[in-house]
Amino acid sequence: MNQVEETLRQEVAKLLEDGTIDVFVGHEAASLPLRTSPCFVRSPKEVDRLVWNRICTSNLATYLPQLFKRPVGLKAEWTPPKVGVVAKGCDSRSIVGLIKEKQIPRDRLFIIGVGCEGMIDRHSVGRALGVVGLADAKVDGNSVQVIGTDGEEKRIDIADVLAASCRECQHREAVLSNLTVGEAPSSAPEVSHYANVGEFETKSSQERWEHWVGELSRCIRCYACRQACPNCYCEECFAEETAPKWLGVTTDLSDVFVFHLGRAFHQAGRCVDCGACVAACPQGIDLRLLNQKINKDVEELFEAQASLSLEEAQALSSFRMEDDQSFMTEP
Amino acid sequence: MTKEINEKMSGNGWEPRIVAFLCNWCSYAGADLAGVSRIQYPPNVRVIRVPCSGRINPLFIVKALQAGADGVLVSGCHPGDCHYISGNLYARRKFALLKSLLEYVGIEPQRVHFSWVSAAEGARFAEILGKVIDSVRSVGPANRMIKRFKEVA
Amino acid sequence: MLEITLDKSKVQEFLRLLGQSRRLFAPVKDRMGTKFSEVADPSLVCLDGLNTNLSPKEVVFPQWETLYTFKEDQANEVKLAAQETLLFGARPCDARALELLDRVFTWEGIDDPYYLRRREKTCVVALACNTPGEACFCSSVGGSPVGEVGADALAFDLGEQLYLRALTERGEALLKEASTLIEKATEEDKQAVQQAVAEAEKQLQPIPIPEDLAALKESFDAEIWEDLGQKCLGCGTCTYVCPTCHCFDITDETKKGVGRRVRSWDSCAFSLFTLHGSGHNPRITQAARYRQRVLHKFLYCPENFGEAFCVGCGRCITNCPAGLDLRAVLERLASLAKVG
Amino acid sequence: MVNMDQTTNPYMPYPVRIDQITIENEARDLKTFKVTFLDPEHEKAFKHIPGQFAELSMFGKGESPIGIASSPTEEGFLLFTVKKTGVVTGELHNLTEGRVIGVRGPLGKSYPIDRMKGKNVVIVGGGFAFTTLRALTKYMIDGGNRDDFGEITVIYGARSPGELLYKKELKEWEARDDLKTYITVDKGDENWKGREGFVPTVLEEVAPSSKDALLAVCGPPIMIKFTLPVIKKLGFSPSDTILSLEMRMKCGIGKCGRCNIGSKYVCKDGPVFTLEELDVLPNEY
Repeated sequence: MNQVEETLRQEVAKLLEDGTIDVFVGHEAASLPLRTSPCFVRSPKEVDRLVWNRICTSNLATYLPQLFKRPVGLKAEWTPPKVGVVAKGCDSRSIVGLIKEKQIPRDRLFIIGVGCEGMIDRHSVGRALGVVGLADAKVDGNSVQVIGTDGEEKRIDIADVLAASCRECQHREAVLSNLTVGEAPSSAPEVSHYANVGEFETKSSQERWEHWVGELSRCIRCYACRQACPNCYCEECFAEETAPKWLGVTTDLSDVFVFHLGRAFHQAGRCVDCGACVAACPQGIDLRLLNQKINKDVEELFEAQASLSLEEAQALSSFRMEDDQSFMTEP
Repeated sequence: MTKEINEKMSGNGWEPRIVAFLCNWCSYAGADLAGVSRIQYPPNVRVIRVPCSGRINPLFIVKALQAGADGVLVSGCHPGDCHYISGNLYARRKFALLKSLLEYVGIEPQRVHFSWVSAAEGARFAEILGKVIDSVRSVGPANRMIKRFKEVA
Repeated sequence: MLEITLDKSKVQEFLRLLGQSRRLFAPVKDRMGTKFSEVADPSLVCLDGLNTNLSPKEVVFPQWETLYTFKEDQANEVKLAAQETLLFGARPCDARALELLDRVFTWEGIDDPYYLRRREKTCVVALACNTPGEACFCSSVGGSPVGEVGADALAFDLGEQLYLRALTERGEALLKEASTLIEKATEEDKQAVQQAVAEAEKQLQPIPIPEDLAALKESFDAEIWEDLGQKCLGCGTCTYVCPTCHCFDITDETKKGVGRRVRSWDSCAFSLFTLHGSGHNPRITQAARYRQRVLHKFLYCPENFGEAFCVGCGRCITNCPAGLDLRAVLERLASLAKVG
Repeated sequence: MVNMDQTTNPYMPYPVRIDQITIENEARDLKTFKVTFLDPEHEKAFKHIPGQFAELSMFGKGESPIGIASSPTEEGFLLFTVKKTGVVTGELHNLTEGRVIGVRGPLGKSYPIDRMKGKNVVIVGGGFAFTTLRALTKYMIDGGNRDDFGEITVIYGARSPGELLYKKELKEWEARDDLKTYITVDKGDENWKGREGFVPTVLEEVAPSSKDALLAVCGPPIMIKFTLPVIKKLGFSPSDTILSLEMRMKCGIGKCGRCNIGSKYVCKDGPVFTLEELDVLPNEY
């Protein structure tokens, strides 16, 4: 057990014991190698379920709004619970966004910030090592050791299998927390921001279209990207609305485009590039290339990044008189 | 339908179809003024009146393209003139991002246009519309993202 | 029935030959491992992946299809024809899943013409598994890595060659079509297969399955569902990658008075799946929806069809974005049953 | 290829023409559609029994499962009473007489008519859930059928006089002496001279005997909740208490997996269930 994990468990046990929180949302080991699962701890006795490692990929903010919803059909008086959560930089930004959008109450939330050096993308591990199925995997220090279902053992540097979002992450510490655990992370690497978007923008219109045709024809409309996203908390998504009906329930390319354009655009000025949608996609679609385009534009045009503080309004909830309008058509 | 598409594809007799979302207070009145003033503007446009450019859900534009519009024009009040004070300024941010995003996924930028037209600017409306139509014409009939029913003759 | 061998170097030729008069679906390489695809070029076929990331159910039950078209008030039936199809290299779990789907789409004498038109024209050549995948548990749910159910022929990878055994008339006819490429299996081949069977079956560790339906019924109000429901994200991944999940939606699409009625996959995990027009929703919590998926497979289907609708392919496990593991759920349910 | 034959394709609707539209209530969100088949062959093929439903089809909008309100004894047409709730029913409400829609059915299980024969029958309905109960009542009193059944008691209530369905018909029923009809409203208005009170209360007052009797009840969930204890008190056994359920449906033929309650599918095992059958199903409806 690492130091952070140990401290985290102790702190959570304390918080549950003294009644500061009723439930703690963290990560626990999952049955498959290189996987974790969200974990809801309600008693100090259960804190040993909590883990902290390089595969705590889920953005736990996604799980928070449901905890503050009044149980359906409950007649009795109900007080929302006091909820603790462990937050990487990205989780914390999503939490900030949810607080600003009034989906979760700040005063009933206890955030334990943990510095993050980046999470492993399990698909990258398989791909990099050419392993079809993982029988076992172990993370030690800066490398991952895996055993394939064929019994072969291989090792790779974590740096080579980090999730794409993590490679470019500039906010490795929680931007909002009640407590931080562990040491401050090493400073963010000097990487060119939005390199993927910049490169993609240089392609011709035809090439870009063809790329998205290829990418989006993989989509099976399972909505894993949406469900894993902390920003997608709508009771009824535009994709499923029937009046008006925005798009058909098919994998006809046109419908898939409308869905993904709509989904990405609803994240405009709100996306924190946590990578949850990419990690969730069972078809390995590079949705980040879409999301990051908007993030790049938001940063360049409006000098804004989503959810860095509780005070600043999100980019599309604000404006400046002198905002760029060079894109507009003049006679 | 197929015939129509074929005609469009071959470019013979093809005329761009433009959907224009115009705000009630300025641009719609501007378009109206153009008509009343007998300023000639091309008949390729289907106007949808909306209360404010801020009302325009980006999905309207995406949906118009899916439904087969060759081009889309969105027009509202000039900055500072919004009937609802700042609807157009919020809208401007949305449109800046949407235009860029559509271009990014391979929708020709010549198809999607935003403009400011006041109630007094009938001539400006006609000019902008002419420009939009020229721009759409330059890239030909829309082909990408249109929903087609193959099995429906 | 016919037993033959096919030299591995001739597999491409074999598939090219058979593919001349039919659509060929086979696994090809994909960024997520392998996937079933309609293959024009047999050199792309990849038989050494384990389970494909998505199941081959879409060959007979596509993600969406047009039921019929209409013009204003007039419906026009679409021609229900389907091409001869060869599904090659489906693992025994997936082949068995087709047999389960057959039961739904012919249930109580009501035939689903859209499903059956494809199913009846689909010849399934299954490929037995030598090694199990990371989440495989077919042998615990009544299947086998070398199972024959649902397949017209079963292939074994013997290293240098494929051994193929016809299981149905259709399978036999198919193999005979390639008579110039195949050889009659020798006693040695058959022994090698027997050894492979023994090896394969040995490798899978059995997991506890809740088979006592009465006890499973009792689990309806158990706490386990709350626990699982809070983790479940409510996406449709597990249902869409599942080879036996078959729930669908019917929606209309229209443009200027013409349109089509479409059926498309749907998922019991979606919150709107059971929402009534009145606003009432019988499965309002994710816990209830997660329970529906598990109990539908392991309680309701056994009651209705005599068998659980799970073939142990493990796709819902490897693909779950929340890391939920059906095997662990089954284990908990089985232990609940014991305690209860 | 134009082939509207439902016998080979259970997803194909029969075309029917709307011949008459009756607005049933003041809020105008309840309308009864009288439809006739365009093709007499279809009419022959469509053999329904009270309690069954059909999928009404609005091309371009979708389908909606609606109970059949007419009795098979009423030949030449079908009746559907539809509340305007969603996209399909909303569009249906916009239609005028003469328009063609689709009907797919009959679907589901009916009321147990055979079991009811020779017995007393109690009908308890509330609000606009009275539709298939109308079909049942009509069936029992029509033509030569009346003698097949014992005493028939109909208790029907709605929120207000304006919300009562089939007002004209109810008057006729009240006038008959081979039918005990009790109409009630939660709250009357200045013109209302009838009974006031909730359905369960009226049922308790009327207190029909449960001896040799079956009872069919349909209504909003809240009414069912308060009526079931009364039914029990009157001595109706769960196997003699019959309910009709509502559930979101799509295919209507037990394929699409949407309407199950436990292992039962409301579309094909229901919508009519006995209380005994429901008691063993999970409480998920």
